[in-house]
Amino acid sequence: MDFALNEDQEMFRSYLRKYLDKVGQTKVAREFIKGNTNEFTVVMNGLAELGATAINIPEENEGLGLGAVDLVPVFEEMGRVVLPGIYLETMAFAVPLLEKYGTEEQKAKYLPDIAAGNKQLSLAWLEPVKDYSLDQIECAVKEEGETLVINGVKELVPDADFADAFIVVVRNSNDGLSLILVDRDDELSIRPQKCMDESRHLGEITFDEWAVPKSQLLGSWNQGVNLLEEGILYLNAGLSSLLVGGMEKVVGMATEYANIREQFGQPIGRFQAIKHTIVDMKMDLEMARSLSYYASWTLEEMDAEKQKAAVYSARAFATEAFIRLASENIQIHGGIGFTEEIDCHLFLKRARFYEHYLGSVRDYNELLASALGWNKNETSKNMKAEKVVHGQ
Amino acid sequence: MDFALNEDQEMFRSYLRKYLDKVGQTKVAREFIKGNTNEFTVVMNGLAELGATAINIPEENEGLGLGAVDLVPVFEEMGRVVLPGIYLETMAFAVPLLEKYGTEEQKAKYLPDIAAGNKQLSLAWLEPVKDYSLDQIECAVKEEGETLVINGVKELVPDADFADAFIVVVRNSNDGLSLILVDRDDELSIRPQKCMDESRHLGEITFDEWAVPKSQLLGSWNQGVNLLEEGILYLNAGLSSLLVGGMEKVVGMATEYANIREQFGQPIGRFQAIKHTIVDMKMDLEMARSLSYYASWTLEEMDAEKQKAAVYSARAFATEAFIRLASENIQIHGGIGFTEEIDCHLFLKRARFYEHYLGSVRDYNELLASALGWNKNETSKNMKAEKVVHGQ
Amino acid sequence: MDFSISKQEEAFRQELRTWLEENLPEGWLQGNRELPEDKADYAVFLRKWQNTLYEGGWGAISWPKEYGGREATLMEEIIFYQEMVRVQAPPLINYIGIHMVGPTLIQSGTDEQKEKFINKIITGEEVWCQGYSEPNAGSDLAAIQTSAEKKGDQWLINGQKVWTSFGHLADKCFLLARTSTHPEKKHRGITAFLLDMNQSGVETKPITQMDGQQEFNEVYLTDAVAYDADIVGELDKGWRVMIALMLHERTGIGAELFTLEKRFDDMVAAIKDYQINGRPVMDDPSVRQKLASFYARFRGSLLNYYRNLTSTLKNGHPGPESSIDKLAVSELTKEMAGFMMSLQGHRGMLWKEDAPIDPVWQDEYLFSFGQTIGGGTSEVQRNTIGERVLGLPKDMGR
Amino acid sequence: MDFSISKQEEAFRQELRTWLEENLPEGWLQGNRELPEDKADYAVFLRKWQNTLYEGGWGAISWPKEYGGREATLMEEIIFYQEMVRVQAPPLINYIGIHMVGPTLIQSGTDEQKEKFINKIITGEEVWCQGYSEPNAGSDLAAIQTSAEKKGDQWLINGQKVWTSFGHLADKCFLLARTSTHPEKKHRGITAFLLDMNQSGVETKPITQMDGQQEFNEVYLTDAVAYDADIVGELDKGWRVMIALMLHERTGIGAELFTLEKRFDDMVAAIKDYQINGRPVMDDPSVRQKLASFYARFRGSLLNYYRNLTSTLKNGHPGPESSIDKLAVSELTKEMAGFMMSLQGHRGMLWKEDAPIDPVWQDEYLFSFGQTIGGGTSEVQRNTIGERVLGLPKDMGR
Repeated sequence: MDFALNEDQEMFRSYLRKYLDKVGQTKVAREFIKGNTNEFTVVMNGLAELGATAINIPEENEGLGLGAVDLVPVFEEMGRVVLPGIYLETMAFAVPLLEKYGTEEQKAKYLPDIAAGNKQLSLAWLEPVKDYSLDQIECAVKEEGETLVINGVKELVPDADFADAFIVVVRNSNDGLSLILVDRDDELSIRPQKCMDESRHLGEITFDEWAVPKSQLLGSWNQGVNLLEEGILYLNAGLSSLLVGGMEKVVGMATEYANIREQFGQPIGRFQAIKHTIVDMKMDLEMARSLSYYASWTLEEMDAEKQKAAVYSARAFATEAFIRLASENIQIHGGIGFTEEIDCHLFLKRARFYEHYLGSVRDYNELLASALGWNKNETSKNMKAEKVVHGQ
Repeated sequence: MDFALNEDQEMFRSYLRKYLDKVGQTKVAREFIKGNTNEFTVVMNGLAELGATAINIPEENEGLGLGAVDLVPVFEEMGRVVLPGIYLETMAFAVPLLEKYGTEEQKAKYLPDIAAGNKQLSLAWLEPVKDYSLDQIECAVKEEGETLVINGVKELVPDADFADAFIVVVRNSNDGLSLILVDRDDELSIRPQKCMDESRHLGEITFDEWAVPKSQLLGSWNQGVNLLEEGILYLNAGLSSLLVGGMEKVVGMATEYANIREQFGQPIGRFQAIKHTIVDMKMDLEMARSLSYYASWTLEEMDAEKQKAAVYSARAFATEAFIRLASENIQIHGGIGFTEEIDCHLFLKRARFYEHYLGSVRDYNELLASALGWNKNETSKNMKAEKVVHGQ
Repeated sequence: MDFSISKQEEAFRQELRTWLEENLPEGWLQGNRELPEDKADYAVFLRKWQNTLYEGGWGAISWPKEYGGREATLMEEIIFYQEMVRVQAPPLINYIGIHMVGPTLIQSGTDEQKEKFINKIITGEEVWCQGYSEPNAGSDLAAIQTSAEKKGDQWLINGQKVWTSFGHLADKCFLLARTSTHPEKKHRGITAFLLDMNQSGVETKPITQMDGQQEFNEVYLTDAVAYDADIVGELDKGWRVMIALMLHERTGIGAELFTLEKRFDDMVAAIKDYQINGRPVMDDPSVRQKLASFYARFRGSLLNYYRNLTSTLKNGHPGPESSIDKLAVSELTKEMAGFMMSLQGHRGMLWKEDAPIDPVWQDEYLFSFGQTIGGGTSEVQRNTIGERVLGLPKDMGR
Repeated sequence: MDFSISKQEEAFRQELRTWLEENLPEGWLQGNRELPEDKADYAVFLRKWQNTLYEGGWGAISWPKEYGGREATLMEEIIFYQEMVRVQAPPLINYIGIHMVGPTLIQSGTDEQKEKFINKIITGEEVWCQGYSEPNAGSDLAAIQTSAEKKGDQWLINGQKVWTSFGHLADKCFLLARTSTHPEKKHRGITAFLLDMNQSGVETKPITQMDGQQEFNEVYLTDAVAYDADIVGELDKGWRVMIALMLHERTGIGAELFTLEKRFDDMVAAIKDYQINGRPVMDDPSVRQKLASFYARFRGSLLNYYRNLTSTLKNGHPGPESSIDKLAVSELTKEMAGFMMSLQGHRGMLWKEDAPIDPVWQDEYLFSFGQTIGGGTSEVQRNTIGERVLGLPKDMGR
C-alpha cells in the first residue's frame, strides 16, 4: 500500500511551484485578462524548459516517456495559479490519442513540437445550440480526392485564437463520427466569444468548405466515438487534478485569511462558522485529491471499466466541490473577497468554467452508473419517466 | 395587511397548550407506544370537551362553523406533543368532504358524532406494492341490488384498529374511482402493521366481498379523483400545521438545551456550530409556519389554483424541513439525544412518518409545477428522458 | 388573517401607477431601460429622476407633509416599492438621504440642520452616502478607528471608510467617527457627523467588484473638516443615533424581496423559453423540482416578511426578526443565481453580448456574492437571530 | 503509487479466509447470523468467538508473539478487518481490551499487571470496557468529575460514567478518575485505573437507544475500590496514558469504512431488486444520480483512508488526519441511511417483520444518528481538523 505521489513527482512539483511563485502566481492570468498574453507565452516556455510539456510523450518522440500520474503535480500547480491555456487539452487528450492512434507521420509532426513546448492542441466539439451529445454533431466531413472537406460550426473552442491545431469532431458521410486534425491557419474564420472566466479565450470556428489533407484523419473512419471516450478519460483525470490544485489554493487562502483577519477582537478562524466551513472545504479537497490521484493511477494500471468508474467519479465530485469551495472562500473573505483585487473571484470563475466542460456532473454521474452496471431496465425505459399521484 | 392568527385563535391555542401540558405533553404518545391507549382516549375526549373536534363542522350539524385557519392552532399544538391518532384525517379530510359532498343522511350520521368527539374517520388508499398513484388502485366495488360490494386490500391504513369509519378509495365497474364510507365492524379483517413511528397504529384491511349499503357512497360515482384532490388540499394544509407544531417544539428543545448544557466551560449555544444550526432550524420553522398559515388561509379565501400552489408548497417544504430539524435536534443533544428517554427520537420518527404520507415531496413539487403552469411540452414528452453525452 | 388592501391603499397604488406611466424616463416602460454609461451623466440622470419623483409628490413619501412628504403609512411604503419593482424604475440615488438621514434629522436634528439639509435631500440636489465600514471594521462595526479631533472650532477627521455606495457621487456623508479613544466599551465614544464630501480632505476611490462594476468606494479622510453644528445627537453617542436611524428603514428588505419575486418570475419565463438540443429545459423533472423548491422558499420568505410586517404594524417598529428576512433573501438570491448559471450548461460561460439567454443572469450571479456579505454578513445575521430572537448566549467579543 | 499487496500479505489473507471458513460459528457463512437474544447467552457466544479466534492464532494479531499475538503489520491488520467485514463475522466483544488496554499494558504496564490481565484479554476470559464519558463530560472529556480518593491502601472511586459499551458484560474497566481536584488545567490530575467491575461499588444500568437496542450503559460508582497496583502509568498523568492508548488503535476507522463499503454494495443490490408499482427504482434518474454521488464520496473516503494509512506506515503512528476519516464516514453513513429510508416511500415506515425490503435499513437509519455523536461528535472532529490539521485558532475553552 503506497497511495501518495513519489519523491520524484513531489520534487518536480516543488520546482514548478517555485517557478510559478517566481512569476507571480496568478499574475499571469491577470495580465492575460488585461489582454497582455505575452507573460503567458513566456511562462509556458518556462514550463516547457522545466519539462512539463514532455512528460507523457514517448521517448522516441523526444518526450520523457512518463505517465498520467506524473502529470498530476503539473496540473495541480497550474490549477493553483489559474493558468490560462490548453495544456490540459494538449497533454491529456491530444497526446494520448496521438500516441495510441496517430500515424507515424502524425506523431512526428506533432509530438516532438509539443514536447518542446512549440505546439498546443485544442478541441473543437460543441456546436451552436447543442450540448455535448454526440448524436447532435452536424459538422460534416467529405472526402474529395486527397483532401477532406469540412463544413460546419464549432463554438466555445478553447484558445481558438492561440491553438496550433484543433482536434475536430465531425460526422462523415456514412453517419459515423471521426476526428480530424486541423492545423491553425489565418484563413480560418474564428469569432472570439466572451467568457465569464476572462482568463480563458473561447472562439467560434466556422468551417466553410475547409480542406485538409487526408493524412489529418486521426484514427480510422467512424472511430470517433471510441477515441473521444478514451480521450475523455485522460482529459477528465487531468482536469480533476487541475481542479484539486485550485481547491488547494482556495483552502489555503481561506485558512490564511481566517488566521490573520480579526473581528470582535478574535481572528475570525476562531469562530466556528468560519472554522467549520473551512474544515468542510478541506474535507472536500482531500476527498477530491484522493479521487483524482486514483483516477490517474487507473489510467496506468487498470482496465477500462475501472478507469471509467474512477475518472467519472473524480470528475463529478471535483467539479461540484470546486464551485462550492470557491464560493465559500469569497464569503469567508467578506467584502474584500467580493472585489476584483483579491484572487477569490478568479477561482470561482474558473470553477464555473469547468462545471459543464465536456459534460455536466449529471452526465458523468449517469456514465458512472452505466460503468458500474447499475443498469436501467430496458423494458421499462419507455414507460412514462415521471408519474404523478392523484391521477394528474 | 394582517398575517397572523387572531386573538381568538391564539387564545384557543393557549387553552389547548395548557391542557396538553397538564396531561404531560408527549406522555400520551409514550403510553400509547407502551400499549396503554387509554390515556390517548382520555385526552381525545378532553380535547373534544374544549371544542377541538367541533371547529370546522357546520353549526347545523352541531359544530362551531369555523374554518381551516381556526384548525391551525389545534394542529400545531397536537404536533408539539406528537399526539397519536387520526384527528387530521377526520377534521381535514372527512369533514370538508362530508360537508360539501355528503348526503343529508351522511352528514347527520357522522358530523354530530365527530363534533362531539365520538367518531374518528380514517383513510384507506394505499394498496400492497403500489404507491399513491391513482391509476394503480385495484380495490374494486360492484353494485348488487341495494348494496355495494368491495373486494381488495388496503394497507398502511392509519388507526385501522381504532377508526370508527374509513373512507375507502375504490375502482368501480366502469373503471372510474369512487369513495365509499365503510363503518368499522369487528368482522372486518385487519392485520396490524408495525410502524417505525410506534406512536402510530397502522393496519392492512382485507375486503372480501364486503357489503355496505348503497347510501355509503360519498359523492357521486366516478367522482373519486375530484374528491381526493379536494380532500388532499385540506389534509395537507392541516398536515403542514401539524409539522410546524413539531418543528416549533424541536427548535424550543434545541434552544433550551443549548442554553443549559455546558461543555468546555461554555453553554454549547455559544459555539457557532450549535448556535447557527439552531438559527437555520428557526429559519426553516418560520418559513414553514408562514407557508402553512397561508395554505390554510387560501382554503377559505382563494380559488383552486391558488390553493394548490399554496398547499403543495407548504406541504413539500414542511415535510423536508421537519426531518432536517428533528435530525439536527438529536445531534445538538449529543449522546442523550440518541436515547429513548429524551423526546428527540419521537419527533424524528413522526417526521419520517409524514415524509411520503399521501405522496412524496417529489410528487408535491411536480403537482406544484403543474398548478403554476410550468407546463411540460407535450410534443417532447416521449423523447428519451435522459440523454447522455458521448453517444452512450 | 387579511391580505386584502384597503380602498385607500388601492387608490394610492392606482395614483402611483398612473403617475409612473406618465413620468418614467422616456422609453422606460417600453423596455428601454439603459442607464448612462458615463459616470457624470449617470449621476445627472438619477438626480433628475429623484427630482421628478419630488415634483410629483413621490420624493420621500413617508416624510411629514411640511417637509414635502405625504406621511405615507407603512403599507403605502410597501406598495411604493412593489410598484417601483414592477416597472423596474431607475435606482434611487438618494436612498440613504431619504430613508435614513432625512427622517433622523426630522426627528432629532437641530433647526439649523433641518433648514440646511432636508429640502435638498428630497429634491435630489444633495446626494448622501453613509460612512460606516472600515477596512478593519466590517462585521465588527463598533471597531471603527476613523478619528475626529477638535482643533479650534473644527473637527479634523482622519481615517478610511470603505464600501461607501454612491460615495463618488455623493455631496454629503453620514459618518461615524471615534471622538473618544479609550471608551469602556468600544461602541461608545463614537459620534455621528454630517460631513461635506466636497472638500479637499475627502478623497474617494472606486472599488472594482468581481463582476467588473464599480458601485462602492473607499473614502480617504485626511483632516476632513466638520463643525459642532454637523454633529447629530450628542457627542460620543453616535452609536445610539445609528441604531435609531436604522429603525427608520421600516420597510426592511422589502425592495430586495420584491426584486427577488420579479427575478423568480423572470427565471421561470426564461426557462420556459429555453431549449437545449431542441429539448425544452422545463421538461427536465429535476429542473421542475428545483424550481418548485425555490418557489416554496421564496414564497416562504415573502410571507415571513408579511408576518414580520404585521408585527411591525402592531409594535410601531421592526424587531430583530428582520434579520430572518435579510438572511433568507440574500442566501436564496445567491442560490437561485447559481442555479440559473448551472442551467445554461457550458454555454452559460458566455458573457455579455455572447450570453445564451440574457447576460443579466451571469451578472446577477457574480453580483449575488455581495448579497450575503453587504449589510451584515450571513454569519452576523445568524448571530443576531440566535442571540436576539432565540435568546442563545452571546458570541465571543460581543 | 502502489495498491497491490505483497505476497506475504496475500498469504495472510488466504490463511485467514480459510481459517474463517472452517471456524466461523455454525451456519454463519450460509447467512444464518443470528446472535442470541438473551443477554447472558449473547455474552457467552461472543466470549466463545473471541476464544475461538485466540485458539486459531487470531485473537490479537498485532500483539507480540510472546503474548499470543502474531506481530501483524498494519497492512495485515487492515486485511484482518476487510475479511471480518466480508464474512460479517460476529462483533468483537473485547475490542477495548485487545486494541487499547492490552497494547497499553504491554507497552507500559507493570509486570504484575501484565501477568494479571493480558492473557485473559486475548482468550476472552475477561472482557474490558472503557470508563471515559460522564453526564457532564462528553465532548469535553477533560471535565470528568468521577473522583478517586485514597483511604488507607484503597482508592475509593465515586461518580458516574456513561456510554460504556458492553459495560454490563464487562469484567474490567479502563477508567479515568480525578485524583487531583484543583489542577491548573483540567486535563491534569486525572489518573487511569484498571477497575474490577465485579464488585458491589459498581452498578451498571443499560441505556435504551432510540432504535430500541441497549448497547451502552451507565456505570454508577459508589466507593468502588481500586489499589495502587491498578494505576496505569503515573498518578495524575492519566490523560497522557489515554492519548498513548488511542495511538494503539492504528487502523483508525478502517472497520467502519469497510462496513460502509459493504453497506453501499448491499444498498445498490437492494435497489436493483426493488420495484414500486412494477417500476424498477434503479430506473429513476434521480436515484442513479444520488447513488453516483454517494459512490464518489464513499470511494473518496476510502481512498483518503488509504492515503492517511500510507502516511501512518511512513510515520509509524496515525496523525490528526484520522479525524477526517471519522467525520467523513460517520456523516456519509447517516446520509446514506436516510436516503435508503426515503427510497422506500411511505411503506418504508413499516418496521421489523413488516419492513418492505429488509428491516436492517430501518435499524441502520436509527442507529446512524449515534455515528456522528459517539467517539467524538462531528463538531469536535471539525475542531480537531481545524486546529490540528489546518492550524486555525483554538476554540473557546480549549
